[in-house]
Amino acid sequence: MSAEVHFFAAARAAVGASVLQVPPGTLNNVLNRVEAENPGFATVRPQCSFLIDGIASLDPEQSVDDGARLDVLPPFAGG
Amino acid sequence: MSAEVHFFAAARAAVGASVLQVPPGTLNNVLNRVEAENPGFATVRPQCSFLIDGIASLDPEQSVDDGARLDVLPPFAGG
Amino acid sequence: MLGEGICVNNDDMNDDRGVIRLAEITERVIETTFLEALVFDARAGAIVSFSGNVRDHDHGRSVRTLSYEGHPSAQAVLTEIADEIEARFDVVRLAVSHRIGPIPMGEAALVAVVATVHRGEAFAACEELVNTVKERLPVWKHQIFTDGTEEWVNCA
Amino acid sequence: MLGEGICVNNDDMNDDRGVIRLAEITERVIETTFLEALVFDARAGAIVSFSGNVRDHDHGRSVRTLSYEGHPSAQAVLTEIADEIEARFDVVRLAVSHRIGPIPMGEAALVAVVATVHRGEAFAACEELVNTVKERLPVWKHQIFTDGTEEWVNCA
Repeated sequence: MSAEVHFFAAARAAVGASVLQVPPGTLNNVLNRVEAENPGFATVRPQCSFLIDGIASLDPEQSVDDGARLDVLPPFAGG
Repeated sequence: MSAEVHFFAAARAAVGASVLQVPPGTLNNVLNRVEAENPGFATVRPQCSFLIDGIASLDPEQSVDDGARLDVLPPFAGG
Repeated sequence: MLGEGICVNNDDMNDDRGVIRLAEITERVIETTFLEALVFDARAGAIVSFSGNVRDHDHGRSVRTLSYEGHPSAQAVLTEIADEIEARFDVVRLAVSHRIGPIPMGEAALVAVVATVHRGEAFAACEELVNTVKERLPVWKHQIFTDGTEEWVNCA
Repeated sequence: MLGEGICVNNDDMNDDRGVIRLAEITERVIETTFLEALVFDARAGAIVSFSGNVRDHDHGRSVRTLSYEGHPSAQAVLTEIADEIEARFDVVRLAVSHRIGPIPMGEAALVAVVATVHRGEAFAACEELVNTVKERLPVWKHQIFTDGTEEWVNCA
Protein backbone atom coordinates (compact mmCIF):
# COMPACT_ATOMS: atom_id res chain seq x y z
CA MET A 1 0.00 0.00 0.00
CA SER A 2 1.62 3.22 -1.08
CA ALA A 3 1.13 6.52 -2.85
CA GLU A 4 3.74 7.99 -5.16
CA VAL A 5 4.94 11.49 -4.27
CA HIS A 6 6.63 13.51 -7.02
CA PHE A 7 8.82 16.47 -6.05
CA PHE A 8 9.77 19.32 -8.37
CA ALA A 9 12.42 22.03 -8.38
CA ALA A 10 13.10 23.38 -4.85
CA ALA A 11 10.97 20.60 -3.31
CA ARG A 12 13.06 17.94 -5.06
CA ALA A 13 16.24 19.72 -3.93
CA ALA A 14 14.98 19.80 -0.32
CA VAL A 15 13.94 16.15 -0.25
CA GLY A 16 16.83 14.89 -2.34
CA ALA A 17 14.58 12.71 -4.49
CA SER A 18 12.24 13.09 -7.45
CA VAL A 19 9.83 10.41 -6.27
CA LEU A 20 9.12 8.78 -2.92
CA GLN A 21 6.77 5.91 -2.10
CA VAL A 22 4.78 6.84 1.00
CA PRO A 23 1.98 5.00 2.84
CA PRO A 24 -1.49 6.31 1.91
CA GLY A 25 -3.33 8.69 4.26
CA THR A 26 -4.58 12.23 4.29
CA LEU A 27 -2.56 14.84 2.39
CA ASN A 28 -1.40 16.13 5.75
CA ASN A 29 -0.34 12.62 6.93
CA VAL A 30 1.61 12.03 3.76
CA LEU A 31 3.40 15.38 3.92
CA ASN A 32 4.17 14.89 7.62
CA ARG A 33 5.74 11.54 6.79
CA VAL A 34 7.87 13.14 4.08
CA GLU A 35 8.93 15.92 6.43
CA ALA A 36 9.76 13.51 9.24
CA GLU A 37 12.13 11.63 6.96
CA ASN A 38 13.47 14.76 5.20
CA PRO A 39 13.61 17.67 7.68
CA GLY A 40 14.78 20.01 4.87
CA PHE A 41 11.30 19.77 3.37
CA ALA A 42 9.90 21.87 6.26
CA THR A 43 11.02 25.20 4.78
CA VAL A 44 9.66 24.53 1.29
CA ARG A 45 6.41 22.80 2.29
CA PRO A 46 4.43 25.90 3.36
CA GLN A 47 5.04 27.49 -0.04
CA CYS A 48 3.98 24.48 -2.09
CA SER A 49 0.77 23.61 -3.85
CA PHE A 50 -0.35 20.02 -4.37
CA LEU A 51 -1.93 17.94 -7.09
CA ILE A 52 -3.61 14.65 -6.24
CA ASP A 53 -3.88 12.63 -9.43
CA GLY A 54 -3.53 15.86 -11.38
CA ILE A 55 -6.21 17.81 -9.50
CA ALA A 56 -5.24 20.73 -7.27
CA SER A 57 -5.93 20.02 -3.62
CA LEU A 58 -6.30 22.72 -0.98
CA ASP A 59 -7.69 20.45 1.71
CA PRO A 60 -5.07 18.91 4.05
CA GLU A 61 -7.62 16.26 5.05
CA GLN A 62 -8.13 15.05 1.49
CA SER A 63 -7.07 11.44 1.17
CA VAL A 64 -4.13 10.27 -0.88
CA ASP A 65 -5.12 6.72 -1.69
CA ASP A 66 -3.12 3.61 -2.42
CA GLY A 67 -1.82 3.97 -5.97
CA ALA A 68 -2.49 7.71 -6.08
CA ARG A 69 0.03 10.24 -7.36
CA LEU A 70 0.77 13.35 -5.31
CA ASP A 71 2.71 16.18 -6.98
CA VAL A 72 4.49 18.71 -4.78
CA LEU A 73 4.88 22.04 -6.60
CA PRO A 74 6.95 24.94 -5.24
CA PRO A 75 5.95 28.49 -6.29
CA PHE A 76 6.04 28.89 -10.06
CA ALA A 77 8.69 31.10 -11.60
CA GLY A 78 8.15 31.24 -15.33
CA GLY A 79 8.81 33.92 -17.90
CA MET B 1 4.66 92.37 -48.43
CA SER B 2 3.54 88.80 -47.95
CA ALA B 3 3.57 85.78 -45.67
CA GLU B 4 4.00 82.26 -46.98
CA VAL B 5 1.25 79.81 -46.03
CA HIS B 6 2.06 76.09 -46.27
CA PHE B 7 -0.80 73.58 -46.45
CA PHE B 8 -0.51 69.89 -45.62
CA ALA B 9 -2.58 66.79 -46.30
CA ALA B 10 -6.34 67.53 -46.16
CA ALA B 11 -5.66 71.28 -45.97
CA ARG B 12 -3.61 71.14 -49.17
CA ALA B 13 -6.33 69.08 -50.83
CA ALA B 14 -8.98 71.64 -49.80
CA VAL B 15 -6.99 74.65 -50.96
CA GLY B 16 -5.55 72.98 -54.03
CA ALA B 17 -2.06 74.31 -53.36
CA SER B 18 0.92 73.50 -51.16
CA VAL B 19 1.94 77.14 -50.69
CA LEU B 20 0.14 80.47 -51.04
CA GLN B 21 1.53 83.98 -50.70
CA VAL B 22 -0.88 86.01 -48.57
CA PRO B 23 -0.66 89.62 -47.30
CA PRO B 24 0.52 89.80 -43.66
CA GLY B 25 -1.99 90.37 -40.87
CA THR B 26 -3.33 88.58 -37.85
CA LEU B 27 -3.58 84.76 -38.03
CA ASN B 28 -7.33 85.24 -38.33
CA ASN B 29 -6.97 87.79 -41.19
CA VAL B 30 -4.67 85.51 -43.09
CA LEU B 31 -6.91 82.46 -42.70
CA ASN B 32 -9.99 84.50 -43.67
CA ARG B 33 -8.20 85.58 -46.83
CA VAL B 34 -7.34 81.98 -47.67
CA GLU B 35 -10.92 80.89 -47.02
CA ALA B 36 -12.36 83.73 -49.12
CA GLU B 37 -10.33 82.62 -52.10
CA ASN B 38 -10.74 78.88 -51.42
CA PRO B 39 -14.18 78.20 -49.93
CA GLY B 40 -13.33 74.47 -49.58
CA PHE B 41 -10.92 75.45 -46.80
CA ALA B 42 -13.88 76.27 -44.51
CA THR B 43 -14.56 72.65 -43.58
CA VAL B 44 -10.94 71.79 -42.77
CA ARG B 45 -9.98 75.06 -41.04
CA PRO B 46 -11.72 74.46 -37.68
CA GLN B 47 -9.84 71.17 -37.26
CA CYS B 48 -6.40 72.59 -38.03
CA SER B 49 -3.55 73.69 -35.83
CA PHE B 50 -1.09 76.38 -36.88
CA LEU B 51 2.63 77.03 -36.71
CA ILE B 52 3.98 80.55 -37.15
CA ASP B 53 7.66 80.26 -38.01
CA GLY B 54 7.65 76.81 -36.46
CA ILE B 55 5.99 77.78 -33.17
CA ALA B 56 2.46 76.58 -32.40
CA SER B 57 -0.02 79.42 -32.27
CA LEU B 58 -3.37 79.22 -30.50
CA ASP B 59 -4.11 82.95 -30.66
CA PRO B 60 -6.11 84.08 -33.73
CA GLU B 61 -4.91 87.66 -33.09
CA GLN B 62 -1.24 86.74 -33.29
CA SER B 63 0.41 88.53 -36.19
CA VAL B 64 1.77 86.78 -39.25
CA ASP B 65 4.41 89.23 -40.39
CA ASP B 66 5.88 89.99 -43.78
CA GLY B 67 8.27 87.16 -44.60
CA ALA B 68 6.79 84.86 -41.95
CA ARG B 69 5.89 81.25 -42.61
CA LEU B 70 2.49 79.91 -41.51
CA ASP B 71 1.95 76.13 -41.53
CA VAL B 72 -1.60 74.80 -41.63
CA LEU B 73 -1.78 71.31 -40.07
CA PRO B 74 -4.89 69.13 -40.18
CA PRO B 75 -5.39 66.58 -37.37
CA PHE B 76 -2.49 64.16 -37.18
CA ALA B 77 -3.05 60.53 -38.13
CA GLY B 78 0.14 58.60 -37.55
CA GLY B 79 0.81 55.03 -36.57
CA MET C 1 7.01 31.28 -45.95
CA LEU C 2 5.04 29.38 -43.34
CA GLY C 3 4.55 25.90 -44.72
CA GLU C 4 1.91 23.39 -43.81
CA GLY C 5 4.48 21.22 -42.12
CA ILE C 6 5.06 23.28 -39.00
CA CYS C 7 4.86 20.98 -36.03
CA VAL C 8 3.47 22.39 -32.82
CA ASN C 9 1.89 20.88 -29.75
CA ASN C 10 -1.43 22.57 -30.16
CA ASP C 11 -4.64 21.09 -31.46
CA ASP C 12 -5.86 24.50 -32.57
CA MET C 13 -3.26 24.43 -35.33
CA ASN C 14 -5.39 21.87 -37.07
CA ASP C 15 -7.76 24.74 -37.81
CA ASP C 16 -6.09 26.87 -40.45
CA ARG C 17 -8.08 29.88 -39.27
CA GLY C 18 -7.46 29.31 -35.58
CA VAL C 19 -6.71 32.36 -33.49
CA ILE C 20 -4.07 30.48 -31.50
CA ARG C 21 -1.23 29.85 -33.91
CA LEU C 22 1.16 28.45 -31.33
CA ALA C 23 1.13 27.65 -27.61
CA GLU C 24 4.11 25.51 -26.81
CA ILE C 25 6.65 24.50 -24.25
CA THR C 26 9.94 24.00 -26.06
CA GLU C 27 13.54 23.12 -25.32
CA ARG C 28 14.78 25.00 -28.38
CA VAL C 29 15.64 28.64 -29.05
CA ILE C 30 12.50 30.79 -29.39
CA GLU C 31 12.62 33.08 -32.41
CA THR C 32 10.45 36.15 -31.85
CA THR C 33 10.51 36.75 -35.59
CA PHE C 34 8.95 33.35 -36.19
CA LEU C 35 6.12 33.99 -33.75
CA GLU C 36 5.55 37.44 -35.26
CA ALA C 37 5.30 35.83 -38.69
CA LEU C 38 2.84 33.25 -37.33
CA VAL C 39 0.42 35.92 -36.11
CA PHE C 40 0.63 38.03 -39.23
CA ASP C 41 -2.83 38.68 -40.64
CA ALA C 42 -4.08 41.34 -43.03
CA ARG C 43 -7.02 42.07 -40.69
CA ALA C 44 -4.71 42.92 -37.81
CA GLY C 45 -3.56 46.51 -37.53
CA ALA C 46 -1.59 46.00 -34.33
CA ILE C 47 0.93 43.42 -33.20
CA VAL C 48 2.38 43.53 -29.70
CA SER C 49 5.24 41.20 -28.76
CA PHE C 50 6.78 40.44 -25.41
CA SER C 51 10.14 38.78 -25.04
CA GLY C 52 11.33 37.81 -21.57
CA ASN C 53 15.06 37.34 -21.78
CA VAL C 54 17.52 35.67 -19.48
CA ARG C 55 19.56 38.33 -17.70
CA ASP C 56 23.17 38.22 -16.61
CA HIS C 57 22.32 39.47 -13.13
CA ASP C 58 19.60 39.08 -10.51
CA HIS C 59 19.25 40.90 -7.16
CA GLY C 60 22.61 42.47 -8.03
CA ARG C 61 24.33 39.09 -8.32
CA SER C 62 25.96 37.82 -11.47
CA VAL C 63 24.28 34.75 -13.00
CA ARG C 64 26.43 32.04 -14.58
CA THR C 65 23.85 29.41 -15.58
CA LEU C 66 20.09 29.53 -15.75
CA SER C 67 17.60 26.80 -16.53
CA TYR C 68 13.89 26.19 -16.36
CA GLU C 69 12.17 23.01 -15.28
CA GLY C 70 8.61 22.32 -16.38
CA HIS C 71 5.92 20.21 -14.75
CA PRO C 72 4.43 17.55 -17.08
CA SER C 73 1.20 19.60 -17.15
CA ALA C 74 2.94 22.75 -18.41
CA GLN C 75 1.96 22.22 -22.05
CA ALA C 76 -1.71 21.68 -21.16
CA VAL C 77 -1.74 24.72 -18.87
CA LEU C 78 -0.18 26.94 -21.54
CA THR C 79 -2.83 25.87 -24.07
CA GLU C 80 -5.53 26.59 -21.48
CA ILE C 81 -4.11 30.06 -20.80
CA ALA C 82 -4.01 30.85 -24.53
CA ASP C 83 -7.65 29.74 -24.83
CA GLU C 84 -8.64 32.02 -21.95
CA ILE C 85 -6.90 35.04 -23.51
CA GLU C 86 -8.64 34.33 -26.80
CA ALA C 87 -11.98 34.19 -24.98
CA ARG C 88 -11.42 37.38 -22.97
CA PHE C 89 -9.91 39.67 -25.61
CA ASP C 90 -10.67 40.57 -29.19
CA VAL C 91 -7.64 38.75 -30.56
CA VAL C 92 -7.08 38.10 -34.27
CA ARG C 93 -4.09 35.82 -33.75
CA LEU C 94 -1.87 34.78 -30.87
CA ALA C 95 1.35 32.84 -30.37
CA VAL C 96 3.13 32.02 -27.13
CA SER C 97 6.14 29.88 -26.33
CA HIS C 98 7.96 29.11 -23.10
CA ARG C 99 11.39 27.53 -23.17
CA ILE C 100 12.60 24.99 -20.62
CA GLY C 101 16.04 23.49 -19.98
CA PRO C 102 19.24 25.53 -19.87
CA ILE C 103 19.00 28.98 -21.50
CA PRO C 104 22.10 30.99 -22.41
CA MET C 105 22.26 34.62 -21.28
CA GLY C 106 20.32 36.99 -23.51
CA GLU C 107 18.09 34.34 -25.04
CA ALA C 108 14.34 34.34 -24.53
CA ALA C 109 12.58 32.23 -21.90
CA LEU C 110 9.10 33.44 -22.86
CA VAL C 111 7.79 35.05 -26.03
CA ALA C 112 4.17 36.12 -26.44
CA VAL C 113 2.80 37.82 -29.54
CA VAL C 114 -0.75 39.09 -30.01
CA ALA C 115 -2.31 40.56 -33.15
CA THR C 116 -5.52 42.57 -32.92
CA VAL C 117 -7.50 45.06 -34.99
CA HIS C 118 -6.87 47.94 -32.59
CA ARG C 119 -3.73 48.66 -30.61
CA GLY C 120 -5.12 49.06 -27.09
CA GLU C 121 -6.45 45.52 -27.20
CA ALA C 122 -3.07 44.16 -28.38
CA PHE C 123 -1.21 45.72 -25.44
CA ALA C 124 -3.85 44.60 -22.94
CA ALA C 125 -4.10 41.04 -24.25
CA CYS C 126 -0.34 40.54 -24.52
CA GLU C 127 0.33 41.87 -21.02
CA GLU C 128 -2.44 39.74 -19.53
CA LEU C 129 -1.13 36.69 -21.40
CA VAL C 130 2.34 37.23 -19.96
CA ASN C 131 1.02 37.94 -16.45
CA THR C 132 -1.12 34.79 -16.53
CA VAL C 133 1.81 32.67 -17.71
CA LYS C 134 3.93 34.05 -14.87
CA GLU C 135 1.17 33.31 -12.38
CA ARG C 136 -0.05 29.93 -13.48
CA LEU C 137 2.39 28.12 -15.75
CA PRO C 138 3.99 25.32 -13.69
CA VAL C 139 7.64 26.00 -14.49
CA TRP C 140 10.55 26.80 -12.20
CA LYS C 141 13.68 28.85 -12.68
CA HIS C 142 17.02 27.70 -11.32
CA GLN C 143 20.00 30.04 -11.18
CA ILE C 144 23.64 29.31 -10.49
CA PHE C 145 25.57 32.46 -9.66
CA THR C 146 29.19 33.16 -10.54
CA ASP C 147 30.05 32.89 -6.83
CA GLY C 148 28.94 29.24 -6.97
CA THR C 149 25.74 29.67 -4.98
CA GLU C 150 22.45 28.64 -6.51
CA GLU C 151 18.75 29.17 -5.99
CA TRP C 152 15.30 28.18 -7.13
CA VAL C 153 13.68 31.53 -7.87
CA ASN C 154 10.64 32.50 -5.74
CA CYS C 155 11.54 29.94 -3.09
CA ALA C 156 12.74 31.57 0.10
CA MET D 1 25.73 41.79 -36.15
CA LEU D 2 25.09 45.52 -35.69
CA GLY D 3 28.01 47.29 -37.28
CA GLU D 4 29.28 50.76 -36.53
CA GLY D 5 28.14 51.99 -39.90
CA ILE D 6 24.40 52.13 -39.23
CA CYS D 7 23.12 55.48 -40.38
CA VAL D 8 20.24 57.00 -38.45
CA ASN D 9 18.89 60.49 -38.00
CA ASN D 10 19.45 60.68 -34.29
CA ASP D 11 22.20 62.48 -32.45
CA ASP D 12 21.86 60.13 -29.51
CA MET D 13 23.39 57.39 -31.62
CA ASN D 14 26.70 59.14 -31.26
CA ASP D 15 26.64 57.93 -27.68
CA ASP D 16 27.32 54.22 -27.81
CA ARG D 17 25.53 53.80 -24.50
CA GLY D 18 22.55 55.96 -25.40
CA VAL D 19 19.17 54.66 -24.34
CA ILE D 20 17.59 55.83 -27.60
CA ARG D 21 19.04 53.58 -30.29
CA LEU D 22 16.82 54.86 -33.08
CA ALA D 23 14.11 57.50 -33.55
CA GLU D 24 13.57 58.01 -37.21
CA ILE D 25 11.15 58.93 -39.93
CA THR D 26 11.89 56.74 -42.92
CA GLU D 27 10.58 56.06 -46.40
CA ARG D 28 11.86 52.49 -46.34
CA VAL D 29 10.48 49.22 -45.02
CA ILE D 30 10.69 49.03 -41.24
CA GLU D 31 12.09 45.73 -40.00
CA THR D 32 10.83 44.93 -36.51
CA THR D 33 13.65 42.42 -36.17
CA PHE D 34 16.21 45.15 -36.77
CA LEU D 35 14.73 47.39 -34.08
CA GLU D 36 14.54 44.45 -31.67
CA ALA D 37 18.22 43.75 -32.31
CA LEU D 38 19.05 47.43 -31.73
CA VAL D 39 17.49 47.41 -28.24
CA PHE D 40 19.06 44.14 -27.20
CA ASP D 41 20.96 44.53 -23.94
CA ALA D 42 22.05 41.95 -21.39
CA ARG D 43 20.67 44.13 -18.57
CA ALA D 44 17.18 44.09 -20.06
CA GLY D 45 14.91 41.24 -19.01
CA ALA D 46 11.90 42.45 -20.98
CA ILE D 47 11.41 43.66 -24.52
CA VAL D 48 8.01 44.86 -25.71
CA SER D 49 7.46 45.63 -29.40
CA PHE D 50 4.58 47.30 -31.14
CA SER D 51 4.03 47.08 -34.86
CA GLY D 52 1.24 49.12 -36.43
CA ASN D 53 0.53 47.57 -39.79
CA VAL D 54 -1.34 48.86 -42.79
CA ARG D 55 -4.68 47.07 -43.03
CA ASP D 56 -6.61 46.07 -46.11
CA HIS D 57 -9.83 47.56 -44.76
CA ASP D 58 -10.99 50.57 -42.74
CA HIS D 59 -14.52 51.36 -41.48
CA GLY D 60 -15.56 48.21 -43.39
CA ARG D 61 -14.25 49.57 -46.71
CA SER D 62 -11.54 47.93 -48.72
CA VAL D 63 -8.32 49.95 -49.00
CA ARG D 64 -6.38 49.90 -52.28
CA THR D 65 -3.56 52.37 -51.59
CA LEU D 66 -2.32 53.95 -48.41
CA SER D 67 0.36 56.54 -47.85
CA TYR D 68 1.63 58.80 -45.12
CA GLU D 69 2.75 62.37 -45.46
CA GLY D 70 5.06 63.90 -42.88
CA HIS D 71 5.52 67.51 -41.85
CA PRO D 72 9.15 68.73 -42.05
CA SER D 73 9.23 68.81 -38.24
CA ALA D 74 8.25 65.13 -37.91
CA GLN D 75 11.82 63.92 -37.34
CA ALA D 76 12.44 66.50 -34.61
CA VAL D 77 9.12 65.72 -32.92
CA LEU D 78 9.81 61.97 -32.93
CA THR D 79 13.22 62.54 -31.30
CA GLU D 80 11.55 64.76 -28.69
CA ILE D 81 8.91 62.09 -27.96
CA ALA D 82 11.61 59.42 -27.54
CA ASP D 83 13.48 61.73 -25.13
CA GLU D 84 10.31 62.22 -23.08
CA ILE D 85 9.66 58.48 -22.82
CA GLU D 86 13.25 57.94 -21.73
CA ALA D 87 12.81 60.62 -19.06
CA ARG D 88 9.47 59.29 -17.78
CA PHE D 89 10.14 55.54 -17.72
CA ASP D 90 12.92 53.29 -16.54
CA VAL D 91 14.01 52.35 -20.05
CA VAL D 92 17.22 50.45 -20.82
CA ARG D 93 16.95 50.91 -24.59
CA LEU D 94 14.38 52.19 -27.04
CA ALA D 95 13.90 52.28 -30.81
CA VAL D 96 11.06 53.83 -32.79
CA SER D 97 10.50 54.32 -36.48
CA HIS D 98 7.63 55.81 -38.47
CA ARG D 99 7.40 55.24 -42.19
CA ILE D 100 6.10 57.83 -44.64
CA GLY D 101 5.24 57.62 -48.35
CA PRO D 102 3.22 54.79 -49.87
CA ILE D 103 3.03 51.63 -47.73
CA PRO D 104 1.91 48.29 -49.16
CA MET D 105 -0.78 46.35 -47.30
CA GLY D 106 0.54 44.39 -44.33
CA GLU D 107 3.72 46.39 -43.95
CA ALA D 108 4.42 48.44 -40.84
CA ALA D 109 3.78 52.17 -40.58
CA LEU D 110 5.05 52.44 -37.01
CA VAL D 111 7.31 50.18 -34.99
CA ALA D 112 8.24 50.91 -31.37
CA VAL D 113 10.44 48.66 -29.24
CA VAL D 114 11.30 49.19 -25.59
CA ALA D 115 13.69 47.16 -23.43
CA THR D 116 13.52 47.42 -19.65
CA VAL D 117 14.68 45.50 -16.59
CA HIS D 118 11.12 44.56 -15.53
CA ARG D 119 8.20 43.71 -17.76
CA GLY D 120 5.52 46.04 -16.44
CA GLU D 121 7.68 49.03 -17.31
CA ALA D 122 8.26 47.73 -20.85
CA PHE D 123 4.53 47.42 -21.56
CA ALA D 124 3.77 50.82 -20.03
CA ALA D 125 6.61 52.65 -21.80
CA CYS D 126 5.94 51.07 -25.18
CA GLU D 127 2.20 51.79 -25.05
CA GLU D 128 2.80 55.38 -23.96
CA LEU D 129 5.39 55.83 -26.71
CA VAL D 130 2.89 54.63 -29.32
CA ASN D 131 0.05 56.73 -27.89
CA THR D 132 2.24 59.84 -27.86
CA VAL D 133 3.34 59.27 -31.45
CA LYS D 134 -0.32 58.92 -32.48
CA GLU D 135 -1.21 62.11 -30.65
CA ARG D 136 1.68 64.38 -31.50
CA LEU D 137 3.67 63.20 -34.50
CA PRO D 138 2.80 65.53 -37.42
CA VAL D 139 2.05 62.91 -40.05
CA TRP D 140 -1.10 62.27 -42.04
CA LYS D 141 -2.61 59.12 -43.49
CA HIS D 142 -4.21 59.11 -46.92
CA GLN D 143 -6.32 56.20 -48.10
CA ILE D 144 -7.67 55.37 -51.54
CA PHE D 145 -10.42 52.78 -51.40
CA THR D 146 -11.11 50.12 -53.99
CA ASP D 147 -14.32 51.97 -54.91
CA GLY D 148 -12.15 54.90 -56.02
CA THR D 149 -13.04 57.22 -53.15
CA GLU D 150 -10.28 58.62 -50.97
CA GLU D 151 -9.83 60.27 -47.62
CA TRP D 152 -7.39 61.93 -45.29
CA VAL D 153 -7.85 59.98 -42.08
CA ASN D 154 -9.15 61.93 -39.03
CA CYS D 155 -10.41 64.74 -41.25
CA ALA D 156 -14.20 64.82 -41.36
